[in-house]
Amino acid sequence: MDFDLSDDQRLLQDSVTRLMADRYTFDTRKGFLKHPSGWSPDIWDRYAELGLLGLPFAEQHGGFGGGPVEVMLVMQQLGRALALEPYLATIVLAGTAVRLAGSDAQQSAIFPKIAEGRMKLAFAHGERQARYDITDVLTTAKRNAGGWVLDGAKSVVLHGDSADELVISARTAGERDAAAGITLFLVDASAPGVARRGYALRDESRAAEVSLTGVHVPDADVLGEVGNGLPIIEQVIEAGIAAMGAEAVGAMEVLHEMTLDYSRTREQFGRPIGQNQVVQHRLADMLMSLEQGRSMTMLATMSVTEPDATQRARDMSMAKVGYGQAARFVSQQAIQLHGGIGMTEELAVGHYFRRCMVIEHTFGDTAFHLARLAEQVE
Amino acid sequence: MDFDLSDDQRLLQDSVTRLMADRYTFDTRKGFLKHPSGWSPDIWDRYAELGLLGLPFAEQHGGFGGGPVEVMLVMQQLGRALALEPYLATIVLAGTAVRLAGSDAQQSAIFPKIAEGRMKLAFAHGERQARYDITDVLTTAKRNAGGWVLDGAKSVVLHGDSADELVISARTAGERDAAAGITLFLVDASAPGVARRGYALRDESRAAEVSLTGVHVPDADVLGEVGNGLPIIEQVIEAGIAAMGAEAVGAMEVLHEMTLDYSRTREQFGRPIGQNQVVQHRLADMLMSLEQGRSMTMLATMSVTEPDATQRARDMSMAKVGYGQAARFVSQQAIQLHGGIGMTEELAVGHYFRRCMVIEHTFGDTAFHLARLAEQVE
Amino acid sequence: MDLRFTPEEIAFRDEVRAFIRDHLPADIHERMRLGYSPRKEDTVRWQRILNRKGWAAHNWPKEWGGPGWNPVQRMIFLNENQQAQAPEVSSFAITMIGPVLIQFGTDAQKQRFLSRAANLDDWWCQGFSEPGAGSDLASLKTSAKRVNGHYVVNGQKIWTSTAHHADWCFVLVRTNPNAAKRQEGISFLLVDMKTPGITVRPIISIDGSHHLNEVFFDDVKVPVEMRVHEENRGWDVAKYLLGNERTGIARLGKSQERVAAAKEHARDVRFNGRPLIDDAAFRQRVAQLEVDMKALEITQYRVVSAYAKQRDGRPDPLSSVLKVKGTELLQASTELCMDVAGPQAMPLWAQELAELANEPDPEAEWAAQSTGSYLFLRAASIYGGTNEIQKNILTKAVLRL
Amino acid sequence: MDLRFTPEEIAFRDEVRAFIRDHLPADIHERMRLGYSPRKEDTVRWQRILNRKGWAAHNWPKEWGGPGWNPVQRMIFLNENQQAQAPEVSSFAITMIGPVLIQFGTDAQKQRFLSRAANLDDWWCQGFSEPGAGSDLASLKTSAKRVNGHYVVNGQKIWTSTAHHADWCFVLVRTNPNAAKRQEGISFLLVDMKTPGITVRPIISIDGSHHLNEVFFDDVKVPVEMRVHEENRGWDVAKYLLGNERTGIARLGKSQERVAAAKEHARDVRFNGRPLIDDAAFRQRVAQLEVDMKALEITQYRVVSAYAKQRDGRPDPLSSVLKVKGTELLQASTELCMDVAGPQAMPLWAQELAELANEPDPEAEWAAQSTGSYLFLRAASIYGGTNEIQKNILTKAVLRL
Repeated sequence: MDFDLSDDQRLLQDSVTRLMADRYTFDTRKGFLKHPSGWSPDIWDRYAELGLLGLPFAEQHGGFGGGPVEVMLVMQQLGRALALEPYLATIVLAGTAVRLAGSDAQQSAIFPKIAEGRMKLAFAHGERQARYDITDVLTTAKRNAGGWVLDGAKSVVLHGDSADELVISARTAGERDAAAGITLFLVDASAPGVARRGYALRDESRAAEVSLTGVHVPDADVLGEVGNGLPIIEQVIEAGIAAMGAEAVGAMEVLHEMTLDYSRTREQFGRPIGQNQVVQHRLADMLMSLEQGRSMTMLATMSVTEPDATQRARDMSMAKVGYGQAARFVSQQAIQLHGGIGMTEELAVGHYFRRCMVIEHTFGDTAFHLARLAEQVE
Repeated sequence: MDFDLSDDQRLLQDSVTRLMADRYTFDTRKGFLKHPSGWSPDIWDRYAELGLLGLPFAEQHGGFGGGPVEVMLVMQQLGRALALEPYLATIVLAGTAVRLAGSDAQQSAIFPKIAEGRMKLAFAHGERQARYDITDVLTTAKRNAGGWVLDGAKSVVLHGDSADELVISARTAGERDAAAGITLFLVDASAPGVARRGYALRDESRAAEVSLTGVHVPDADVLGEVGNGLPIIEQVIEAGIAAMGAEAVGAMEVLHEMTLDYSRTREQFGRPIGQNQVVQHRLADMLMSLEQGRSMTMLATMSVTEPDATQRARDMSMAKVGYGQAARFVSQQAIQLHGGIGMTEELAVGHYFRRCMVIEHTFGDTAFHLARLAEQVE
Repeated sequence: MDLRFTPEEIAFRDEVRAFIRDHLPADIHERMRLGYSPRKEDTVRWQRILNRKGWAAHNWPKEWGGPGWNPVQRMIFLNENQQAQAPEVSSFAITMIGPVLIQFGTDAQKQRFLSRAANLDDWWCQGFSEPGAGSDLASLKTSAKRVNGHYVVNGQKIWTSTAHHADWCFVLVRTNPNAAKRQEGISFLLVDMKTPGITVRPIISIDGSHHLNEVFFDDVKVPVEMRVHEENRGWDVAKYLLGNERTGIARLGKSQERVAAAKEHARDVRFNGRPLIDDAAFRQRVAQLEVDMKALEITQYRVVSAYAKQRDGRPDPLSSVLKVKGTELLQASTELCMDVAGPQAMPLWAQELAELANEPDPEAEWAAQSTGSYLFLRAASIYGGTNEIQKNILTKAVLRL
Repeated sequence: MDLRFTPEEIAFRDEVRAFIRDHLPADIHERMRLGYSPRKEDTVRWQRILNRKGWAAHNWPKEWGGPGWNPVQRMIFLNENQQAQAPEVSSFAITMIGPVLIQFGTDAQKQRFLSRAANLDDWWCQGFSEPGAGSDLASLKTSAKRVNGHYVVNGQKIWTSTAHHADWCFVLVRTNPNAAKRQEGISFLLVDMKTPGITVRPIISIDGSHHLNEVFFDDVKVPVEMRVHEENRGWDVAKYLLGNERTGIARLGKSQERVAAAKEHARDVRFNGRPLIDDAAFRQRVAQLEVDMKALEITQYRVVSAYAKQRDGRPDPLSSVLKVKGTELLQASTELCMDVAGPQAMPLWAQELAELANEPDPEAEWAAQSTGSYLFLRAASIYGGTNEIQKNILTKAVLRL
């Protein structure tokens, strides 16, 4: 049991913190939103310079061999800044898929480009009818000469619009909901038959609907074992749950700080609203939720490398429920205590609120994960 | 839609209120507890004088033809006084069974005695293994010459120890949990083979374990139709749910009043604790719960006479959940705001707390009724 | 005492239900069904249909064009209208300025404004809150100096809902900055929004919608005849307006509509390989909401009937219970809809759809709008006196602490 | 950073677990398993077994007979002891007076009391609260006048847990009624409960148990050597005692034990014709509790490790989080047990059983005791500073409002 950061980790934390403090104020962020991509390519280059884009990848592939804790430290700072860049999509999600399932050739081909900021990926697994069911894959991959032909549609693909390559799950065998028969493919986003419809989510981050019509994928671009993609998909989602937890903690920290500051400065009935005991205790409740959520994010972070898949899934569900409920409470109370002004686009609080909301509804919401845990009660 | 009381109803309310105010303080109640029966035969006579003991029975049987609203008004005042007498057991529960299932001969034989305070009944249906499942009846009634022989055991029979006659449910046919095959019997509490073990519940009201060993019951004492007792049992329990709701409302009123008074008088840090906004809002929350619980008790009261059994069951479950949650919150917060002193036997608050607790765990707790409602969601 | 509707009340409810079913324009109903908040023209069209029937001014006396309903009938009407997914009548016109003019207005004001308000020939908005005066309304600073026949108004209002649609605005202004009590220097004015010197600046809400505005007054001339009630007695008017029968504040019908919609859509979405509607936890969550809505429904009728009896005009403090519990349910039920829609609720679809050249996608629109109403109604526990303020009111008025 | 136990920590946990399993007397374990709170003799017997092993004084330094554990080890020990359904060591002796004497006591006091406290040769109780001084402890009135070699103590203490068992009591008294600040006139005394003038009056709790007492002091003579720390500096001692590593306050192991017991018994009781354990809502409720317990477990280790680092002795304000969340879970988990037992939890069985000449009935005892601990632990959010006070502490110490 050890909660200390190594010197390298503290160094990493400081450099990211400094970058975001210098370059990622809420106002500069408004500028980034105006960029056609909906985020800042310039900042993306800064990430590359700091080595953030190669963080979790092996050194022989141009990475830095960082682990879940390093990713947590970065995501927490990105969460504090409401960063818009496709870090989760490229580095954490698709990156994990390639790292765990990719051949040495594939990793050598992809990771250096990512690390240098020259390539972005997206993880195209979820489908509209599936909601949170990860085995509900209707997209099909049919064998043909020297490869596969993909047909189907993927929904709410995070940063799918700016990805150069897509990690796509498709059925090479089995019925809907079958655990076996799902295969992962690496597909060039500009390949014939790939159509993308990009849009903003409620938190202004980008996503896309991806439709696949007779998309030909050569065998060389199969990612991992044919028909055995599910374990990889699960670990990708688990890495995402851990990383989003850190992002949520960063967001909750800022929500709590902003609300605390506001309660000191906003005056009603001749005194700061923070003089009201009810406001004070609400802020104390928010703090307690934040700390409980932080603990659960640590649990998820530590479990990313847990070898026992059942234990890992259980920890992840616990964490998602725990930090999800915390983020919902903290963000809702932040708006309540801000009053009318908290309901406006102008203020940052509503934007953090919506980031927490999107995180809770990504990769299984509270009800979904609580049900998974309830099934296992014995 | 009409929330007014008739003049007769207001008269009834006033007379009960006066009786309890004059004769049923928390201190006199301590005296009643010392009586071997655990309640006051003297007060029981007062109830008789006021006509409370014949309230819901037909006039030709010595009753006053009162309805659910009249019973609600009485139970609410008994709840305010934490009355210990077997009113619920005799008048509401067993009384309803006899009223709905009893032959004219049976009603003429029983109700006048009850109305005059010369007879007490108890409703012996629940069994230990059944928990809240009302069709889980293992007690058997086997046919024999001119009657039936009962064997089995009944658990937590409210005021079973002081009852003269027991209304007992037993299986004349069918397997455990079968809806059909349950029959009600009127059994003399002192009949051979009937053994009772009386004790106090956590709220100091009385109950008994009743064991039946070869108890002979003549055909004349069968209550209602052989094998078709369940609909009666359901209505008895529904009458109980409505009546206990009124009792809970009375208890919540007093809990809220006591806590409000205490918050005005108890000083800490140089001022009454009621000056703390957190205490004020807690008391406001208690008030809101009380009012919502009151509304749900009205729903139950009105539904007692609802002809549609499905609708009735649904309303009763809604009411039990609604006033049960309200009573739990109000009573828990009453203790919390009283602090240490609220945890002592000396203060009334802890006694009201435990009455609310026992009510919630009688005839199906919140989880039981919420599950019934959840099944019907469509 | 009887909780059941009387045969007359049932007949009334059925009449209302049938009228709405038969007369609500299909296109409006479809938009509402998908969860969009009504556009100005939707509200106007529907309210005029109701007004032709004599129902628009539901809480006005007959002599001024109201239907002369009792409070229970009004309650039934409002619930039916909400549950039928029809636009709600303009509260500014019907429950705010109408009763105010009937109570305090001059004959000229009544003649000029009432029937036009009932028919939404004039769209009204409310100029009360200011940047420094939210919960603490009496600290408002917008000034009105009397210059011969006019008041010259200067200052700023905020959270002015639909000001960008409005023809008229009723405004609280400070006419006597030196009054002993802050409440005593305030007057109540009717301001033509076309008057020179008025600037309306939009405020975009976190759901991306434009409902709210800032309104700036720069030497705006308001004729003295446009003052309601005596000078410096505007606080009485404001108190009457805010307290004036708060039948509607629980907006229970809206919560009921949201829960019904959630259940309907829960049949079509999946949860662990089955329809969500079959999930035990979802059913429990719905059952709990239905219990809470039932309790509020009865409490609401209790408050309304009590109000019908005590005619001293003062609002029942229990109406604070309606506000708190009602908004808790509004927020819980819209949250439920968003959770049902799940990942599909996260895209800014509704807006995107317009841009993207795709065939209409009602399910996606509903999912997106479920988040829209969830976000927009986070304000429900803030506007009209935050729920914290409501508990302060209960503390003073009922607990007397 | 690593949340997993190190191999050493795992080995330690296993050692503790094995020792408790092998040495906890069966009769004590059986009573605890049925939910009874330990009798004095149970606690004494078990603590002496632990003391022979050198574990009783778990948070004392080696030189005074402690095991010299680090905070994480202490945490592990306390959790294992609670989860094993063993009596907890006497907090008065081990976590209160022991550390106080080690920090502030004279050599004579250390020599005389420490080893006897570790072995419970002396049973200690705490004389802090007074009728007028609960949350507001500094307003205490019990006076101690110095008369040559003695203090003469007069006044009343309340909520004195186990005073009726106690050999000694540590008492806060007012030695200077004229001090500028109320906190500055208080001293900390060790009082022999056999001293003439002490009257102990039982307080029966709502679970029917006798844990608490009122203690009256009538001209009680206490030798000056029995004062700890300087005269009028007793508040420092009290603050140290109350703040002193609050590792245990969450009592998480107890909540974990309750939830495990609830699940075990839920297999044997029915719900709609099936075992309760199969009911989806029950499973959800348990799952939610397990999530909350996991979060608290990690937060607890974070606080404990932080405490292990910062050696300024001041308690981490986050320990207020442990108190609030820990007691919420204690109350939720005991409530769960009572709800599982259902109707069988309502009789006052345990007491009745003694009277009734029946064969023992363990299930009935468990059911009755589930209510006993539910009732008794309603006090968990009250004692040691109410949860409201904890939030005031967070407001001042962390939020700085």
